[in-house]
Amino acid sequence: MWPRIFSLAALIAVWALAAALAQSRLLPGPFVIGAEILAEIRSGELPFQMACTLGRVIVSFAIAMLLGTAAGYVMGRSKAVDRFADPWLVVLINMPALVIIIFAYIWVGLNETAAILAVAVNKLPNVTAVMREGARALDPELDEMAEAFQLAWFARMRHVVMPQLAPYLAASSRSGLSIVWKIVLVVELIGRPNGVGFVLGSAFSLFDMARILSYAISFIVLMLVIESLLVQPLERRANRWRRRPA
Amino acid sequence: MWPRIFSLAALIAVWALAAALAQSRLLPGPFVIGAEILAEIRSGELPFQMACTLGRVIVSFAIAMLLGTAAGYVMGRSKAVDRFADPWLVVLINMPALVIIIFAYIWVGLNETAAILAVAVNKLPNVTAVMREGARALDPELDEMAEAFQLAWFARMRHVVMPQLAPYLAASSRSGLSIVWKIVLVVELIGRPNGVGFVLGSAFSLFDMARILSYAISFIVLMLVIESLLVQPLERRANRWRRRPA
Amino acid sequence: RASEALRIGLQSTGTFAWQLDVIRRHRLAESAGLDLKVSEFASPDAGKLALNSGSVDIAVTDWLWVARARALGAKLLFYPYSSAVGAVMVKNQSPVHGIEDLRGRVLAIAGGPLDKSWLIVQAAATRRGIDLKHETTLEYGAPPLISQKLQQGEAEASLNFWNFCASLETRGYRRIFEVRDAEAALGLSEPVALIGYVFSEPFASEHRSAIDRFIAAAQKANDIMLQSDEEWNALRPLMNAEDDRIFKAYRDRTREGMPRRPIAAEEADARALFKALASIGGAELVGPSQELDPGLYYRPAPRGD
Amino acid sequence: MNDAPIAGDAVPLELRIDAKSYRSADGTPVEVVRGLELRLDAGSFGALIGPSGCGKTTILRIAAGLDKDFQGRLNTPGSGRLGFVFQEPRLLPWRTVEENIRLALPAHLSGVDLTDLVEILGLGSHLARYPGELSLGLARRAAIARAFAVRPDFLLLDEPFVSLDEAVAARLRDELLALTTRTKVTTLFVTHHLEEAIQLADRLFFLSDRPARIVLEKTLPPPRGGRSQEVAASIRAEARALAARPL
Amino acid sequence: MNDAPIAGDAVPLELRIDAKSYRSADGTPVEVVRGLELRLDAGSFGALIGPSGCGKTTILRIAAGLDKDFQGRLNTPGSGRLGFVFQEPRLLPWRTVEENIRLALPAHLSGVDLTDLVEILGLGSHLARYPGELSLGLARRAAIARAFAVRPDFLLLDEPFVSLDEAVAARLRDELLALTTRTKVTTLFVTHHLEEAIQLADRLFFLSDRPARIVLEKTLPPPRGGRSQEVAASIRAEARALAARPL
Ligand SMILES: Nc1ncnc2c1ncn2[C@@H]1O[C@H](COP(=O)(O)OP(=O)(O)OP(=O)(O)O)[C@@H](O)[C@H]1O
Ligand SMILES: Nc1ncnc2c1ncn2[C@@H]1O[C@H](COP(=O)(O)OP(=O)(O)OP(=O)(O)O)[C@@H](O)[C@H]1O
Ligand SMILES: [Mg+2]
Ligand SMILES: [Mg+2]
Repeated sequence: MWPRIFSLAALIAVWALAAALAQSRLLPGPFVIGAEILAEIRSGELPFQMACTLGRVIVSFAIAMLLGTAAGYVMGRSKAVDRFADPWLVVLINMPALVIIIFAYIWVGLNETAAILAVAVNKLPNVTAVMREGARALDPELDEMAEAFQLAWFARMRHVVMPQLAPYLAASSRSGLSIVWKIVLVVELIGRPNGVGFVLGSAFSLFDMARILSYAISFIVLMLVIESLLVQPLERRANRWRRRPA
Repeated sequence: MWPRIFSLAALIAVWALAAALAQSRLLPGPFVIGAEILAEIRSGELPFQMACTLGRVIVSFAIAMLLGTAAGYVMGRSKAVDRFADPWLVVLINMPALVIIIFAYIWVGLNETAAILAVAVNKLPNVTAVMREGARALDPELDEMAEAFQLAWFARMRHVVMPQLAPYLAASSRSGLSIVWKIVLVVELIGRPNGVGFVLGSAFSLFDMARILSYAISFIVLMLVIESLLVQPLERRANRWRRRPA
Repeated sequence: RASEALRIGLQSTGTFAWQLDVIRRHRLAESAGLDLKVSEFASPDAGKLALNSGSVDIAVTDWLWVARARALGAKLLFYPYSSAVGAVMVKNQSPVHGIEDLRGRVLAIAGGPLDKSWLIVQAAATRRGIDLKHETTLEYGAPPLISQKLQQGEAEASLNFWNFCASLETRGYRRIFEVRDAEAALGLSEPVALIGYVFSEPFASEHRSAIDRFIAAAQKANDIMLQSDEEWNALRPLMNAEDDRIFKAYRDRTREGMPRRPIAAEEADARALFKALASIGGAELVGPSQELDPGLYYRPAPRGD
Repeated sequence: MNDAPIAGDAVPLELRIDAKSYRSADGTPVEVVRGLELRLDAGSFGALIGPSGCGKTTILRIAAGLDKDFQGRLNTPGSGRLGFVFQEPRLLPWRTVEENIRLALPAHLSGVDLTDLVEILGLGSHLARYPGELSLGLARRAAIARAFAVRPDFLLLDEPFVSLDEAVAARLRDELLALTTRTKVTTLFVTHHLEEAIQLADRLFFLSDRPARIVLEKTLPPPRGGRSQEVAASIRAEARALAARPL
Repeated sequence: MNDAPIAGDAVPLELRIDAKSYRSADGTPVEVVRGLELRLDAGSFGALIGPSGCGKTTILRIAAGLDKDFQGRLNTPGSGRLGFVFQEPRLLPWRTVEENIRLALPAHLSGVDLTDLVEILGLGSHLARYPGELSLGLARRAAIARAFAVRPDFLLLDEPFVSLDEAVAARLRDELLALTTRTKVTTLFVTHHLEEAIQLADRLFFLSDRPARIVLEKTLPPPRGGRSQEVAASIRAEARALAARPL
């Protein structure tokens, strides 16, 4: 815990120094931002917008991870499926976010469903690409073991497959959560009447850096808290079996 | 090769069908887009804009992969570095793309350096997050072997570490290339006088779906070609040693 | 005399591109001793970024943004470029005929809640006793998307930028309330130019003559565009007009938006507008100051070559 | 063939491999087994003995039904509950020894008491350890425990007792003898250790070098475990003669 | 101690482990070695014999300098070129057998001809194979080839000859004997196979159960390889007595 706090303090110090040197409206220091965040929290604005965004992030993240992992697993395991589905994956993964967002908003409507769908579809192929690599790297010897002892499908997934996919899952959900959040911002910016992205859009057109940064940083702080209190302890538990490097 | 072509044909058929059903300017069919692409190629516009974008994609992808892999490797190997650098990574990975882009453009200037920097900084933490997982999952037994036989640093990297990181590298470069390309679009949209993103931005304000799609699809076709002719044969070579599933 | 370089930021689909094209084709810059270096961008915000990072000398940008930035300490100057504004529009057969009828309907707003036209319409509606913010269902979105949503029937009325309005008009939509009328309702004698040429004070003080010459050249271009229909035929390829009616609408609205009055008169109206906006948008919109900064407008030196 | 039928009602193991080859990474086919026919009565214990790399593991994998890519026919004994001790331990590194054993148990055995088995194998103090924290010998014993714990009716063992000290190995051999006698499980066993095979098996199959086929099949007189010195000596002599003979 | 110095000028292996313990995943410390002192003259061949799981592999890893987390002192012989046959093959799965061997070679040997070595080990036809395509016995032989190929001046072998058939094992033992005699490499060898130890070693170290310490140290009369039946019998008797004695 201490190194984390120390490291964050260092980060803030660097920022404060940069702000002091720049002396510009365009790079507000940590104190300005801190005050702004407090004011926004007190007005209830920030919690409301954050909640809107967070809801979208969670739902679309869950959809993308579930479907993406399933698709990636199947593609990594079956050469036949992979050969057929791979071009679709390449198309989807390289489709610009803007195009997907526009299509979703046009064909589904300017509503929540379209927004969440657009984000999930944007993120899904990335999860698939990562999980496919994971599935390809699965150990055939453990598979044989599971088959010999006739492990049930569920037990096989849980005890044999998932632990092998764990680092890929960790990687794709960590970098994935951040991507989802970034796309949610764009989706909100283009067509939602609330959420952090909506605020950023307005703030951007006014060049209100203090507001932009205070919302961005609030989300980052949230992520830091989730990382420190939830993800990392879980990860440590999941990695207990690894031999510590000498 | 044949399944790929067949699968792509199916994709195009689905698209043509959807376009025929929709009968809308907002969902142009494959023939319209094909004609548009040809026209744009003949006018020299598409090759020029594509070249601009591709240049940015390649440079910032290279920077992000190199630095991100190095950082991820070090963080995955050394607990001490990880403890210190992890909060910075969380901050960077969750910083909205827009914020990074604005800062780069404001503090570096509205120029090529800023654009490439912004993209690289956006992508870098994702690579780091994935490669860190890879480095954490390295086999300590092979490390011991390398140490016992006193393999030189370079040989160790090349023959012991890299092959283990290969699936992570594949995952992060495949999903990474697509992310870089998407961010390049945004960067171009916001502040570059050329490139596909610039065209998309202009086309979006005119709601010129045919133009939007023809540029997006040209890039995707390029990616498909690179995948089929370069990446996948390379990958097959690198994975030759894997036991084929029975 | 050696020509002086002037770096200009331009949004590729904006009308500024048309003006610059006229300047180029009539060699107005060369004859004014200017060498224009134009950078084209796709985003309307690129101009702001470019000014802030010092990558261009002049960009066409929001009046309100400049006012706000000045209030926050940025030394920027503004010179009117266009007063063209949008309108609230509905389908021809719609039962909606005035803003009163908007109550309880879905109104889509291009831009966001801080869009200047939207604020002006809101202020005017409030004076008529209509609280649009609470009596209608609002949708915000990017301008092209909002235009599409009106056409798809998802929104019953929309407030959009003037160029989208011009093209909607030719597709069976009508105006029920012009932002121009709203400005009049707020007591302005004439619409204020809401976008203009923006440059920094230090640059202006060092290159005063270059700016003046540029403004003069732009004025000449405006004159040409006002008088000659031929000229517009030459501009047509740039305009992305699908048919003649849209083309004519674009042309007429552009002409209508060209500011012609002296800066002092402009500033007086601007002051009144700012007050009205400050009263409804608050500090969030206009920044810390409730009064328009008197130094905002750039005043060219009196002509006397 | 002069089979000595042992258990009555259950089906025997019948394995015929006409040909089995792998395709190696560079595309060349590697022929591993050719024309092998192996029959093992239900409840009896067979030992495969052959040179290193001849194809023993391949045969076991085929007998287990893990590798279906061969030409021939397989008929497995019993209801199909399989116990397999692989040549390497093959434990799940992220599960403790106890979890590794319990995971393999069929549903009706899931709550079973493992204490006895674990004590016999000397794993008592290691149940809560992860495989990475075991010595190789301990890991092997965990793998043996797993195969025994499922109460198989078809047991395959691929050199289970290497990497163990003589004392432990002897104890485990006795244990295997007792288990197979008690439960009448059909067992196929790979070893390089002739004494071990003579002690444990009802029937020995000597294999040729790759491609493997059976060069000598030998039924040992009962009782298992208590073979006389003469029997052992005669088999040893035969095996030596076999090794000396050019193939 | 009654050392019989063999080779002259080079330094002996001196290893003192006062204490070595692992911390297991649940945090409990596992003491593996305590108060062990091992000295091996330069050029001589020592064999470690002890029960499964007692700490032999741990001792080898410490002797190799791979595990520095122990209390004690280590003095390694020679210039430090190490050959290590791990208990598992530990080949790089993504490199062929030949690449695996060559990768371990020091720069000055990089172009060396491996044909002889590979022939002796019976790997000739497998050089271009990936480890996943080898049988375990073949993989072990590849690992042995790697350790021999580096021309070590300190050789550690952790049960190198298990999983091999008797014929190959005997050939490899002879080869190891010849190699160590020829190159006078200091060798530390782990085995469960007493006969093997008696054949090969100059000096036997019998270890206790965990935590390991030396319970009996025995110097064998030269020449290696040709020990008389009596010597072997007496050592066997001593070992049996040791196993029977309560610790
Ligand atoms: N990383 C570790 N964490 C905890 N305990 C360990 C670890 N590594 C080894 N041990 C324990 O230390 C003891 C000695 O292990 P070691 O591998 O040295 O035994 P060994 O004598 O080589 O046994 P074998 O003959 O089975 O190979 C074993 O009881 C083992 O469980
Ligand atoms: N996947 C594979 N691809 C190509 N060749 C293979 C493959 N698997 C095994 N082989 C080869 O088949 C032969 C038999 O292998 P197998 O593992 O059955 O031998 P084994 O009799 O068990 O040997 P050991 O006693 O060393 O364990 C070996 O020569 C091996 O190299
Ligand atoms: Mg085998
Ligand atoms: Mg060991």
